[in-house]
Amino acid sequence: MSAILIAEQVLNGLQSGVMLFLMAAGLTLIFGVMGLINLAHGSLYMVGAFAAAAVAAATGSFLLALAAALAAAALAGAVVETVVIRRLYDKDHLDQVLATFALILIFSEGTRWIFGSFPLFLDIPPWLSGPVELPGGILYPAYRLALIGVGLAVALGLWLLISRTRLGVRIRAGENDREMIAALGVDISRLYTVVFALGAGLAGLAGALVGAIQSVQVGMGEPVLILAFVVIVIGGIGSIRGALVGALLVGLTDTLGGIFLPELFKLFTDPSSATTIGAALASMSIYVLMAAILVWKPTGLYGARA
Amino acid sequence: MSRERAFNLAALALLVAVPAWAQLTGETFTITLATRAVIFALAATGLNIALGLGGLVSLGHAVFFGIGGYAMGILAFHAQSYTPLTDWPVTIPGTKLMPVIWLVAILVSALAALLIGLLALRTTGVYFIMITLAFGQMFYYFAISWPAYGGEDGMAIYVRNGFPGLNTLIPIQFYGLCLAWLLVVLWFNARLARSRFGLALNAARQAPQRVETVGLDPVRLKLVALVISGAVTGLAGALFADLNRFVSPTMFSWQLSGEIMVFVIIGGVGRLFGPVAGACLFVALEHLLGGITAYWHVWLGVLLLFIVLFGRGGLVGIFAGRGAVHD
Amino acid sequence: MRFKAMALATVVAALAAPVQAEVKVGLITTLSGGGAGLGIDTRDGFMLAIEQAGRDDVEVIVEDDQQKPDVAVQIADKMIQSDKVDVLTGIVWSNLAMAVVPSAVGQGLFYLSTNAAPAQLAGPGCNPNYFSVSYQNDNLHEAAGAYATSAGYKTAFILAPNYPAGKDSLTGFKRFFEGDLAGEVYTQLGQTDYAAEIAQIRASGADTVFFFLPGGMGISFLKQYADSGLEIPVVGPAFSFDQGILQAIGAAALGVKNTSSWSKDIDTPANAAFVEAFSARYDRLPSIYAAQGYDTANLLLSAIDKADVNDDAAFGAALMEADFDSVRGKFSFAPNRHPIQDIYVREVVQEGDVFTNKIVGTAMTDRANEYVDQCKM
Amino acid sequence: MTDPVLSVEGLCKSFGALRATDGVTLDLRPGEIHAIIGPNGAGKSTLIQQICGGLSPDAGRIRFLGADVTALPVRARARMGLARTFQISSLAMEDTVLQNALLGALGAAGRPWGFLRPALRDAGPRTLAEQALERVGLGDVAAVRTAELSHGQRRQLEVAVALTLSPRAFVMDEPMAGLGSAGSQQLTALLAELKADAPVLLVEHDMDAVFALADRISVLVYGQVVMTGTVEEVRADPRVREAYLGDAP
Repeated sequence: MSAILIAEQVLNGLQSGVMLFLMAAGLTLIFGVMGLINLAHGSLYMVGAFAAAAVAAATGSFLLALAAALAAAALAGAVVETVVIRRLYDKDHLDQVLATFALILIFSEGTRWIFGSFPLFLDIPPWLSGPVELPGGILYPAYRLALIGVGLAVALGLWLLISRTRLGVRIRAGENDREMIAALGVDISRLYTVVFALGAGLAGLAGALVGAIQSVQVGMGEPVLILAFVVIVIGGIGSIRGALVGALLVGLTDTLGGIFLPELFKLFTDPSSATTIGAALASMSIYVLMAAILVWKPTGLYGARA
Repeated sequence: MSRERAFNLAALALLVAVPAWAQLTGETFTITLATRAVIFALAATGLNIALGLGGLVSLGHAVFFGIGGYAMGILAFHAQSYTPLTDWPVTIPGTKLMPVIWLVAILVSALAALLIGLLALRTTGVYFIMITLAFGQMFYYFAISWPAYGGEDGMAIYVRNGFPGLNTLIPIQFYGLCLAWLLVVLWFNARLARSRFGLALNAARQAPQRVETVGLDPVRLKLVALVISGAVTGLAGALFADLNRFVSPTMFSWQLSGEIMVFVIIGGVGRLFGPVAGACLFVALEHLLGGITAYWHVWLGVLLLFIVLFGRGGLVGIFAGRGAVHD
Repeated sequence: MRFKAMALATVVAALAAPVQAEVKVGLITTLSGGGAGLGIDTRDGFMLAIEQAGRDDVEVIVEDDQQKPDVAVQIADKMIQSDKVDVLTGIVWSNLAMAVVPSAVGQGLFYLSTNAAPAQLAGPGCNPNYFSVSYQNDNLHEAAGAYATSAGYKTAFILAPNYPAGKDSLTGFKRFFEGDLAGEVYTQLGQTDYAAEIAQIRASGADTVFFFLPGGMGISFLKQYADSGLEIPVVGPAFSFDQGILQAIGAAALGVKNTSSWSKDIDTPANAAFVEAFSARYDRLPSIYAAQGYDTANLLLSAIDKADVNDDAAFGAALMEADFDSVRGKFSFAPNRHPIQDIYVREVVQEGDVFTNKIVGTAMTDRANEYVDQCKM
Repeated sequence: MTDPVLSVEGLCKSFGALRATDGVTLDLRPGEIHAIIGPNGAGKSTLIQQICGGLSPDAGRIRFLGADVTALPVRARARMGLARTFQISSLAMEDTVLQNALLGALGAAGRPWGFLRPALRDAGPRTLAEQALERVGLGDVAAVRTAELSHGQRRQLEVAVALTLSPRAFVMDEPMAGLGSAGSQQLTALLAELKADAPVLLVEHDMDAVFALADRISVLVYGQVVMTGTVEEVRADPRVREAYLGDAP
């Protein structure tokens, strides 16, 4: 196995990691500030992808499509927060799980009702299509490089937002002490709506960005949602830094496990069963990673509280 | 609480009367539906032990359901193909006998619950929810990609397994078996809730600190609850596989975990007959709404939202009022 | 949901059918969830044929299996026990078929497959009451292997999801591919990102790439493959180039070769009439699932005209005659009740705004299947 | 002098830069009520947590009944007879008063692993629970749901649960908190009787109660014990007046 191939696979792991981060950041933020577990986060990812596909089909502009994805998901998030989610803050996790599970049902079948059962078309823009040559002779798709860039930029932006802005101060206050921010005279319910919409917007953006190289279809959000859960469990719930580290760990494990485990088994057995066994174990590798980290640190890498 | 008792008796009467009526009028399919409802009720009753008594929000109970299903599938597969499970160190043949299958399903799912519990119970709250969900996915992907027992395709068992003295192929007789199991487990559950263990577990859910300061280990209590809970749900999985004469990895899917939880919540958490009411309502809705619109999940979602937001206590709560869970 | 073929019973039908028992057909297919597009096409193709026949002695009951095996089993139970259907049909997915078919034919019903045709049901598990009107699952993959050989490719990189149908597909390809393998990879079922596999393909030095990734997986793979800058030609079975999903792949699929037992440009009057009628009735182009549904309904109607559905032997024999005008042109049954037919090579082209397929050759002629000898009826 | 039941030597615990417990040494002797007082933030709760096993100290040792229990978990110390009551009532609110008391009795008996026999039919633990309830004056409300009890009654129930453990020492975290004057007088009387059962380590804000009950008092300020002495000594000590009563001239 050549060094170029390994380098390329590391880039792939990085790329899938930063996209996972966009999902996980919203989830972990919403949990950190409002104490809410949101299963419907994957639905917002789907909303973003569908909005992007619809706008791209109508206007032909990828940037407009991204903006639409962000806006539609954030709007959907704000509406859902106002109508349903805010009634759940006082309830226990069980009710939150059930209500957001109900939201998945409504979002999924509702989307199918509106857009039909066939996957939609969403393509990468011409100015980002095709591969570019990196130092060392690696040919790598420009769009995936752009995804890595966008993901890291969002991570940086989130860090700045939380550490440098007034909204960030309120978010941090909300994570630490809810009564305190009420005492500071912050309109809590508005803060919550804003945070939820922010998380939703990030999910929608991820949906649109990833949708351009994948299939835009109903149910696309749930597999990502579960991966994002694994990410924030690994990183520590409520920690943005944990989400970033966890996302990169999961992205790299998933990608590299799928490549190297079959190769590893080829040392012991014939190629055909090696690929089968390797692939079977690779599909479980991130869960094994999660279990291992939890044995070591039950509240995740950067988690402060359960 | 007499109103809850009246509700329970009414539910019991329906569980007996509806299939009896269906048998008399030749509506065989209604019996099949009722069997499905009873099996789901059994699975949800299992979850209710962990959830209602122990406060363990497990979003991975399909693991046990699936393990129970595969216990049946694997044993029956070896029996119908006349191949042993293993030749070493001793030859273990497959079987088509329900009592043996049940025992294996119960033991294996209990063991899985023990292992999952040892890891997952290191955490609490929202971590626990997500970890159980992730374990579910792990089993799901394993079942799909492990080639020995059908992978994604699952396994068809051509003839339903047997029970001495009964013809399980006749729907009403199989229904009787499932109902008997449900009643046994409900009885056990009722006793459990009042037993020393039930008392301690209940306290461990409400005030874990307190349990510890009287010298008990809340984690160990919850672990035992999870094992019992997993065993019951595993038994339900074996029955479900026999109902369909088929097992597949969808029995491990996280949507199924969600649905099992939905049964408990629609019916009423911690209520003895909550899971029964919830499972029956779900199966009825699936049958009736599914016949009207292909988008019935939307309406199921809306109903679920209403119950969570406005109807604390589920169906049992609506009919019987709030009131003490234990009396 | 119930459709009753309305229109008048035609004089021809009345004359041709001495025994006029009403036939009840249960159509179980996927109408909700991610795979709904395939089931909807199956249903629409099937119902189009029933409507065109315009007979009132056939009642079709349609139910949604949600792509869940246990739901499919439950619906089958209902149709058998409660609706008392004579014939079942419509299942798209092999795993659902394996859950329903053995038990249904075991109870004496007829099952006509509009799509799924797993090896188990073609070999030792074959049954006189089970007919596959579509193909045997291996066929299109075998054709891809045969095509790759005839096109002169020496080394192939092959990939499929890690589940039984995926393994069957690679086995089918290898059965007719005479070159060497540059790589063989099983991906995760439902995988959406193929960057890692594409990197392996790039490093493998293969002449051609064969892939079997149905549904959304194929869309993702093709889009990412096109963007990777790789120029190695790709071939696959028709499932990833179906009318329903080609629009979602877009230009990324242009020029890709795929193997299919049907194409909308098969030049027969029956096919032209079908494509026109389907487009007019549903306002979209038919897919292979629609074509197979349509053929299945016509086969069923032809047999109803000849024999009583309650007489298993006679009805089975009537089906075996395959006395209907297939949209695929030549069509007959092998002894194990799977089709003997030509498998075509198609290329993805653009016609105006619409992406579709054009036949560019025939990969296999009069292909039956590998399991005929294993079937002992 | 007899050996102390419970002793703490050089206990330290820091949270980041904050030294919540800074070299605390004190002991609890048979038959006494030893009160710990100190201003808010003096580290009383942190100290109690370490004594009972909820927090592990950075340095120092805790001995109970002659054994080093520093590394033992909460439940092991509880089984040895270290009975704790909480500042904020920690009871199973949905359960009845009797069930709560019974929980303590089950814990004391060691084995909660009965799955079929109703817990209320276990004569031994039940008698123990009922006696404890009688003793704190809750015999009449045994069948009432705990959530329906008054604040003062919940305090009494906390004590009853502690009693079922056949304690060798009580550790009480502000039992008077939130009680009216009638309530505190009643509880004060109860605590005065308790020291006949086992010595009491009492953290309390209510000075009337402390001065009425305590045999010795330790004053905790900024994680350190400023002084330990009798009620009179503490009342008279200027350092205490300065540190604790603050504004005194």
